[in-house]
Amino acid sequence: MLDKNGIAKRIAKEVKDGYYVNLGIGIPTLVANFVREDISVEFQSENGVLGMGPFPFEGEEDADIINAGKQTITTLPGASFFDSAMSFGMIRGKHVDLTILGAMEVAENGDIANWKIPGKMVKGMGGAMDLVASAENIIVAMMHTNKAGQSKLLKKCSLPLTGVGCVKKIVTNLAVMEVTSDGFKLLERAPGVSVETIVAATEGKLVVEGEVPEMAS
Amino acid sequence: MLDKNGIAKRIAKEVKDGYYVNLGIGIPTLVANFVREDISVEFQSENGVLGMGPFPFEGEEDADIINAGKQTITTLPGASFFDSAMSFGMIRGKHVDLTILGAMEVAENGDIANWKIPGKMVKGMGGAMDLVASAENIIVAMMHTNKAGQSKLLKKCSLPLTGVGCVKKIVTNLAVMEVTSDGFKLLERAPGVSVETIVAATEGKLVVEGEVPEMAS
Amino acid sequence: MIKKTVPNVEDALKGVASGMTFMLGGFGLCGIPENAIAELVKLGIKDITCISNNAGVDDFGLGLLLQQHQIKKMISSYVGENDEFERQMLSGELEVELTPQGTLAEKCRAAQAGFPAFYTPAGYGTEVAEGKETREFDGKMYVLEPAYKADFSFVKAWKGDEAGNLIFKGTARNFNPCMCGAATVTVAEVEELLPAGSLDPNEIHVPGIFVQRIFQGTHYEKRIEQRTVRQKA
Amino acid sequence: MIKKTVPNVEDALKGVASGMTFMLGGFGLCGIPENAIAELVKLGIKDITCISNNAGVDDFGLGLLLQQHQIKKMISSYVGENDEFERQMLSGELEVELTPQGTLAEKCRAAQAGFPAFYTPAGYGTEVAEGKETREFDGKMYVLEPAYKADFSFVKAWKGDEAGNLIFKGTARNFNPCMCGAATVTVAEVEELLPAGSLDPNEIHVPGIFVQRIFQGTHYEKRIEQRTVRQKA
Repeated sequence: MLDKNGIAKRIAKEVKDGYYVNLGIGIPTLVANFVREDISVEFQSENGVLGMGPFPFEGEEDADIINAGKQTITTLPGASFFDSAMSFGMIRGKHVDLTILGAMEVAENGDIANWKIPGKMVKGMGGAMDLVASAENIIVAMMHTNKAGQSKLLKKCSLPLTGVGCVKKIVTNLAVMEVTSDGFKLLERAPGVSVETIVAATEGKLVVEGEVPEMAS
Repeated sequence: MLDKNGIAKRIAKEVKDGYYVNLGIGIPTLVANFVREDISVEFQSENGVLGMGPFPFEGEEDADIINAGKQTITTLPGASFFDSAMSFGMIRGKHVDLTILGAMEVAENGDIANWKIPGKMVKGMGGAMDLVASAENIIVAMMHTNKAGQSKLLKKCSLPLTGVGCVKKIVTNLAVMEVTSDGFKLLERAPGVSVETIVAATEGKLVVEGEVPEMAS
Repeated sequence: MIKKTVPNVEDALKGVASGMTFMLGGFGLCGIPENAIAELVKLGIKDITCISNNAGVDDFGLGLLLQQHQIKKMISSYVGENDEFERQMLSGELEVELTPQGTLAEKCRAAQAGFPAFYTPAGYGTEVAEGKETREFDGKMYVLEPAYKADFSFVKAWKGDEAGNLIFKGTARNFNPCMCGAATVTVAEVEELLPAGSLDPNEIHVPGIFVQRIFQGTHYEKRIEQRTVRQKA
Repeated sequence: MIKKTVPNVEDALKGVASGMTFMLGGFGLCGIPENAIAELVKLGIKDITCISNNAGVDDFGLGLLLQQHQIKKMISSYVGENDEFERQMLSGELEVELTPQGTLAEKCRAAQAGFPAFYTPAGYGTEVAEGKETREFDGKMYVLEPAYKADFSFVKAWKGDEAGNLIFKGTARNFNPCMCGAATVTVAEVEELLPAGSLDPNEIHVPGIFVQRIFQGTHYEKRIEQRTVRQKA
């Protein structure tokens, strides 16, 4: 079974040379720590920066330089700042190659819900609706089940949607899955996790074909 | 009767303190020379400059700094450069207060034609269609008649239109007119020009009410 | 040069009144018009509609206006950092319209640039698109979103000049440029107000034509919401 | 940092072919991609569709491609400085689509920013709107204009860096920024190509994400169309 860093580490393998990547808040933010150092990647944050670097050293924080999670950041050589309209032009115009974000629920047809629990929690969608409606390549990073132990991989989302039929891949603490026209296709098992465990934790249709390999470490 | 400079000088009186003004090619360009010096005005050129100044001194021309007529220009303190999308955002968004342009024909309902003579001349509309479709305040600077002596102030334009019902005022070598729902309303006569001369030179409906004053010099 | 300077925040906000709609720049607390917000609190006007990506925190930014119950309606993309906001929303005291962030930015830009509405894929198939016109282009579905209409835009820049030209710093730029010229009156407050001619015309982010009033701001707190650092190796 | 530099114009134009659609920056001869145009002439590809505000003059800019009869169709707003152009157009050798200048700019920006189409008031009631969808918003009529689709964008900047970031000078900016990222491949040529980190991130006009290839241009002629001066007093 993977912890949050393990999920981030596995997703980092999906980041290819030359990719512009938008990372959501939470587990996705950790992905930056695990990207291979021999490839060139630039991180975009929708509040208006391309070429984000690591967090600043203590005392070097600048209130005017933050990421979409409102965290202080630094920039790398080649970075640029721009306004919100241009930032979402990058996203809507498909110039960002990969979007990694968290979810409350994902449905077997690729629907995603991650912004609202009616009557309980309404933080807003932020940039997520623009990202999922535009990106060709969307990976969800999340726990396979919620705190109550219920599957987050469903036949149909029960919460208000963020986007329809858009998720391409899901990496959870238990497995790596691809969204296909037949449902969630199991690609890899997390270390020490059996196919049976994954089947039991998945409410939506899970396609298991042949021998499912354990994730390479 | 006014010459080109006379037309420009009369139009300059329509330029008020605090106006952003777009000047077309030809007579409109001359207007800048006659604007009162005690008021603040900025000239916008749709190729991407606000705060245009006079032409440069010999030897100080810069190929990268031109106006929409492709003439070398200078800029004044407070000037800015921007791209074409933003430039037409200024125009379409009604941030430019006054547009002054030339015309081949103006109709009594405010239609204007100035970009094409079928089979003979097709230079293109440039920014004129955007300007006339957007501006609240459009003044046409032109000769009252064409080279063949025919009226350019018509019941209906014969040439392909640049915009519909958009012209507010017309200053010609003979007169100043306002476009009203009743037709061209004669406001002023050029020095030494009789109402009869203006009537004879105007094909469209000309409204003459009471004593029409001669233009103040 | 058309001069846009006003001596202070009081003059800059002349004409604001209860019931109006305001745009306010900033992302989180980054790049917010601190002086204008403080003055709105002081003026005590009510029933405001605010178009702003976020709603501040409990005791800063738009949170100050929420505390005083001056806001009738918030139009935002993300409001998750504010307990008082959540309380007012859940109790029905506060009307909230949540809008995708890119849509929010473009609805401002559309107002600035004279576009009545635009088609965006964001929100298609979600409750955000309910009751809105949708349309297919090249096999993909889009939602028609109208431009915003607002009475005042309050923006904050790093440097500005007498002509109203603005330059922003870092990610404090965010929504501020899109909101300039998107309301009837745009009020810019700046950290440094300079004479015309001080800024390079090539480096200006927002030309002064989009700004009606500009003033030298004071006492910027520039609070950091999530101070995040790494250790020196 | 994702490196976009290519060693020369030959590498920069790899993949261009007859029958393609190109966007070319510039207003008149100001800010045109001189190196890319010269290479297109050398390559001798035919049946090109060019989206460019103007068509150059007889012996410079796009006029060079017209001379060689390489252009099948021009999409422009103003073409009044070119006799060969007029001859080819009137004889029917050249297809011409005239588009209002602001519409042309926005059709590029729409392609860049992922908008399928937009409503503009420009051209309503004229032959430009013939056959196009029109619509009323708030009592005013608008024309629906689709985004352009192009294979390559050729732009010219003043300074650029390895990451593809661009800065323009003066009115040589014009259509260049709108065309970046508006075609499948954007090729930028620059007067000065610098290492990443040389440009202030605040001052960049076009972020490198919109540019696929960048190269150091050579032998810029920067011809002036209307040299206009005043006399010293």
